[in-house]
Amino acid sequence: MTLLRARQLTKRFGGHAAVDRLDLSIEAGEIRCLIGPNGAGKSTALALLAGSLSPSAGAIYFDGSEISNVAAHDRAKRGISIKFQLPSVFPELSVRQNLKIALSRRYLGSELDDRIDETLDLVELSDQRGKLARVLSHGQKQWLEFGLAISLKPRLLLLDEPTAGMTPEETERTGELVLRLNRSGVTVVAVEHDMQFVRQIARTVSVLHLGTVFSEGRLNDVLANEDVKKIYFGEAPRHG
Amino acid sequence: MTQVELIALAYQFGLAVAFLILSAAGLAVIFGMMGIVNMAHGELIMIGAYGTSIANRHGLPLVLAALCGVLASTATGVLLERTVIRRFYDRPSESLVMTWAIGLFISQAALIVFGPSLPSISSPLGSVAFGGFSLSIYGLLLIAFGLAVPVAIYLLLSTTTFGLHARATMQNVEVARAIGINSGSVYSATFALGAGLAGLAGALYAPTMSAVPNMGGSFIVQAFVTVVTGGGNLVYGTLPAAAGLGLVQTALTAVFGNLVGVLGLLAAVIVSAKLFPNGLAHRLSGKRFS
Amino acid sequence: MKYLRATAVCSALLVGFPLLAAAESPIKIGLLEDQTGILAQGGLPKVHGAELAVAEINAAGGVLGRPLELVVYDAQSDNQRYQEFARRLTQSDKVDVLMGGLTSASRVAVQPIAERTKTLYFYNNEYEGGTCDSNMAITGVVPEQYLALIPWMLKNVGKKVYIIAADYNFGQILGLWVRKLVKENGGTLVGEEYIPLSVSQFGQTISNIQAAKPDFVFTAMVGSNQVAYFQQASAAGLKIPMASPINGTLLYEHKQLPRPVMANMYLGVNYMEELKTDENKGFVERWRAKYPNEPYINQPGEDSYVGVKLYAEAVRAAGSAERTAVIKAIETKDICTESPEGKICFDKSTHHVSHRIHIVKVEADHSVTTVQDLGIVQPSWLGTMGCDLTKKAESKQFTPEEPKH
Amino acid sequence: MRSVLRLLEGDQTIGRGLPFWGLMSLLFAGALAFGVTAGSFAVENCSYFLVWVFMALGLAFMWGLGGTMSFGQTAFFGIGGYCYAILSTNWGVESGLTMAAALLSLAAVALSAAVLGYFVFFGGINGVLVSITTLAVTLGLETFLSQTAGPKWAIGRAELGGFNGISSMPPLTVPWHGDNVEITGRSLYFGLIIFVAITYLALRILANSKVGDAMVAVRESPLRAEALGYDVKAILFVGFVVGSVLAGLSGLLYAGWGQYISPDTMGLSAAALPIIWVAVSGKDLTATMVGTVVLLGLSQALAIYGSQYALVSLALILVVSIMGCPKGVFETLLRRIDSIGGPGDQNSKPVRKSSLDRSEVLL
Repeated sequence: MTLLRARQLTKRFGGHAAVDRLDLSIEAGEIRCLIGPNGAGKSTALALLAGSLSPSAGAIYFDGSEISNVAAHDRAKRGISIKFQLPSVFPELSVRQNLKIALSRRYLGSELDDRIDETLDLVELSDQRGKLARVLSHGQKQWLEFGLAISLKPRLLLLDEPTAGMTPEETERTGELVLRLNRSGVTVVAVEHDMQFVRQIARTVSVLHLGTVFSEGRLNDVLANEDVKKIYFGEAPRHG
Repeated sequence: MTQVELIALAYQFGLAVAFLILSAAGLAVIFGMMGIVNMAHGELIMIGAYGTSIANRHGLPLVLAALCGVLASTATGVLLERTVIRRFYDRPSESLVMTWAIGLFISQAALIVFGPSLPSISSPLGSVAFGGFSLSIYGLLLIAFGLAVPVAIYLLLSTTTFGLHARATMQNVEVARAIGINSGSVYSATFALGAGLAGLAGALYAPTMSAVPNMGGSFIVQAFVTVVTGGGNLVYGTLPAAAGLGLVQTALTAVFGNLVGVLGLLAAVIVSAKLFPNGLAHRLSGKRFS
Repeated sequence: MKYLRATAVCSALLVGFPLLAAAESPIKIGLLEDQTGILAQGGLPKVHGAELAVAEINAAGGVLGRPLELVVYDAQSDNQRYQEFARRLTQSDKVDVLMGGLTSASRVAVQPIAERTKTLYFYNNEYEGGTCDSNMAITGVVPEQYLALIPWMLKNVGKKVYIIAADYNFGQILGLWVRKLVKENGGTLVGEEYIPLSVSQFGQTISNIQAAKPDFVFTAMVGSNQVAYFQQASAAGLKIPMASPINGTLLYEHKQLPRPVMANMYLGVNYMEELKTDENKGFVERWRAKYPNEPYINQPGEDSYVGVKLYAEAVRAAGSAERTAVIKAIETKDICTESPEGKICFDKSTHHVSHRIHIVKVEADHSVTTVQDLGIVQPSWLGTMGCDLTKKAESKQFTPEEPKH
Repeated sequence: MRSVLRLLEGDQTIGRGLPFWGLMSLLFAGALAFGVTAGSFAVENCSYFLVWVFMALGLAFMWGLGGTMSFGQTAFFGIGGYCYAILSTNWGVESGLTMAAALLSLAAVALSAAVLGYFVFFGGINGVLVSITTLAVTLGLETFLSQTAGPKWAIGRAELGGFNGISSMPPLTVPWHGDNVEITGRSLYFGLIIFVAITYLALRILANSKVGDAMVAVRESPLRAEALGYDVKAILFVGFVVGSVLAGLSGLLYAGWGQYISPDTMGLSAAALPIIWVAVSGKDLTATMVGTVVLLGLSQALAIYGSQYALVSLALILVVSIMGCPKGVFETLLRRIDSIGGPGDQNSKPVRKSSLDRSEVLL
């Protein structure tokens, strides 16, 4: 079953099209990585899917219905969750309060407390619960944001460079977390530069170039492609 | 409309725009570069006017007296920055309340020290008559300053080392620090510049207004709305915002009178907040300073 | 102990006779004026005026053997403070009479509190007229007195008039008066503008006046922002004669502004420091002896002085400081006082006061010359509107009708 | 009901446990005792301070929680005051409809706040532009109302009165055995004390409810809040309307207290005051409630005893207190009191270990 489909999705800033007639189709249960050189339009594409940007043209379908003009918060309610590139948490609130705000949409009273504790354990921040989010380390912030993003029990999780700034060990554990989430039924779309991480989680990758899908397939096949190598070195041919 | 009336109207428009620009320049520099809304701006203008008036009364010619006014407000700015403001760079709402209290302190202290008013100084340069109308030549000078100030600030920021450092600091403090720019002294200098520009407005308008402790109040609303409408860039923000607001105000005042002019200015602010939610500067330049 | 007693005796000797009056409890006057904030320039001399009057009256033995005592609060140019302190004066300090207020807005803020606490209220200020209130005494000049200036101007200066006035009660109501007087006296109105108090740039107004070419401009500009008009008009080379009941008397623009900005200004006044009458000469000397640093004795200062003197006379006539007795005295007896203007008296039916009106002219060197002494002018308008407090106690505000075209 | 009462304490408000509520009860009892024992002037004067508390609480709610710094509290204060003045003057005290006038005024405030709020928040205005837009609205109202002198500016029997404002309208009354009893003096004071207490507790509950969570989320990170499914615009809108209605409540109570309302309550210097109170006290609800009364009392005391140095001293006190307590004097104080009871329970819960794969539990 196709969970998410983008058709001819376009976003222009002034005259420049950051995303240009992008077609993308994600199956339910899949983990898909979007890779590509800087400026390929990966983050913009993710923002369009999450609804924090509105498209200039094209359409997005989620679970069979069009959501192109659905507001970001309504997409969140339908089950699309995003983890941004720069950790986006509530900086002046404690770690626990961060999660409480996310979880109190669904739970009340003692159940709320239980869910907060569980999520804290899951993202390994139980010891930091009283700290303000802004004093956490970069990696801890990333994990806290993970906690926020999954607290809504999303069906689709969008990750924008989830391991940026992490140590190799943290990256590895993040990969395990993503895989675990995926096993429990969450579809994942991730933008990522770290090929080790991509290899760890993804079965299929899409290479974006100049705002559209340049190539798609298994990671090793894609990386072996001469044209893909060229675009990473900045000398790609324009595709037709 | 006759040619004479057109010239008269253009002159009014120039005066209105110059007033908005000169009122707002100091506020815009501080807001644009430091994100601080300086509520003591009006009082710094008053210090500029008081300095000018007092120096002039002690026999200094007007140009030198105006310089004294600018110096007085700049010195006050430096003092304030050193003692208080620098603790509030990352706390915009506290700095707003803080500068409001400082403004109250300055105006009331002026009342205690100098009494309820100072004798005003006369407008120099006389007037020029044409076709039944006559205009103050000093008004033309004000218009010239209104255009010169943004240009001078633009040159300062685009050609000097200070300007380079200031722009770098504004765009990213951490990076600026990392490459060895002393962001503290950039902020100090910026605040002093803003205070000096406020003083300049006071010095320039001193010969056209009565010098009283609360005179800053007659600038502050216009300054506030111009800066926020335009965003924190003098050339791309304040200048076009002042032109737009000045046009609305002049046209409405000429046709419907002063009340509609005042209300129209405020309405224009609301409309422009809706049309340009990030300020005109953002729309016109895509970035805040360049 | 011995030392203490000695001090007491000494101070009694020093202060002398008036202290004997202190044996009786003082009559308390609650005074509310703006000593700080934007109206301080108008309000500070009012405190001085009241203090001078109280000092003089006490030196002469007080009233009914009782000294006067001032309880003064600074209203900070804030109408909410007027309300707070009017309550404090009436309920906590329990004063015998309330006095003060510069703007009409402050009067309106105090009025209901004076009414509810049954305290007599003296409003000592020039104003736009129209208050017919049994619980009030209004001692300042009103339009039918100071606007005797308009017929004089129409006769002696020219027939074409341009009105510029502050866009609030005082300015608008004066505008109505001037329009009516211009029509009745064969003049023409060539333009009128009402300007919000926040406006400080007058380029458009000046240009409009130049286009309309009036014989004189009637100005009722109020507040420090609007004083800027005169400087800007002068800088633009506008040399048309002006007429005003206020620009010169309240913020003494001719002392503040550089020469010859205020040249050719004609004022209808009951008081200016420069008036060369015998009564005023002594007054200015006594004031300057007590307050040598006073920048100018403005009209509100004199109003405040006269207000206290009139109150003292009313209490004397009533034989008591009790409110109803004082009101009754004002409505039944001839209550007059010697003032810097000469002898002025209460009008029984309206609780307003007669004043001596001068037409004065500000010269190019900003000296002031009297061009005509109109003598005593009665506050007559409220009577023609049907206000007679001797017949019916009431609290009403009258506004002149829009003149019919 | 119990779950609602639980919300009296929470992350969005300072103060919990016996020490805090003991202190608050003492304060409440003290306020009531003061109303019984103090002289009538002192009581009325305190009523005057209490009148302003609603406006300050409203701003603390929308600013402290939601991050919206509105300069427009005075605009709604004025609308509330003027509506009450116009309606009650027209109906007259003998009609017994002053309470209806008060309720209708509140409705008018709510409607105008909704219109402005819709324009601002759904029109995409945010940050400092919200402050400037609301400032423009309050200054526009002041300028307009200042020039409404004369009989042509009248609504029914009520003349707007221009700069002088409207005075001598009836105070609030309640019908009692066919008569209308005025709520003034002590009865007004007790009414205000109880009403402040109710408003305070209700706002605490609201702050710790989902509404409060949502507002804090929006304040801290609109982007993240949206990604969590919060409708940012709607939340800002709701916070703005709630805060503005409270400002309107202050306005109509002020008009009822002094039988007077004038345009300068909407001017620039008046518009800055609520922001000063909240910033100096601290944006917490308790801090603002206590701080507003203390600051009003302080500035009045200075006006009485400080002669010409009153405003200078006030300014100095403000500067020193913000330098000393950037988070607000009373908020800092409250946090001290709060910390006496030991670390908060949200931190003391033992970390539970479970062998389950937590993601399965969670999802």
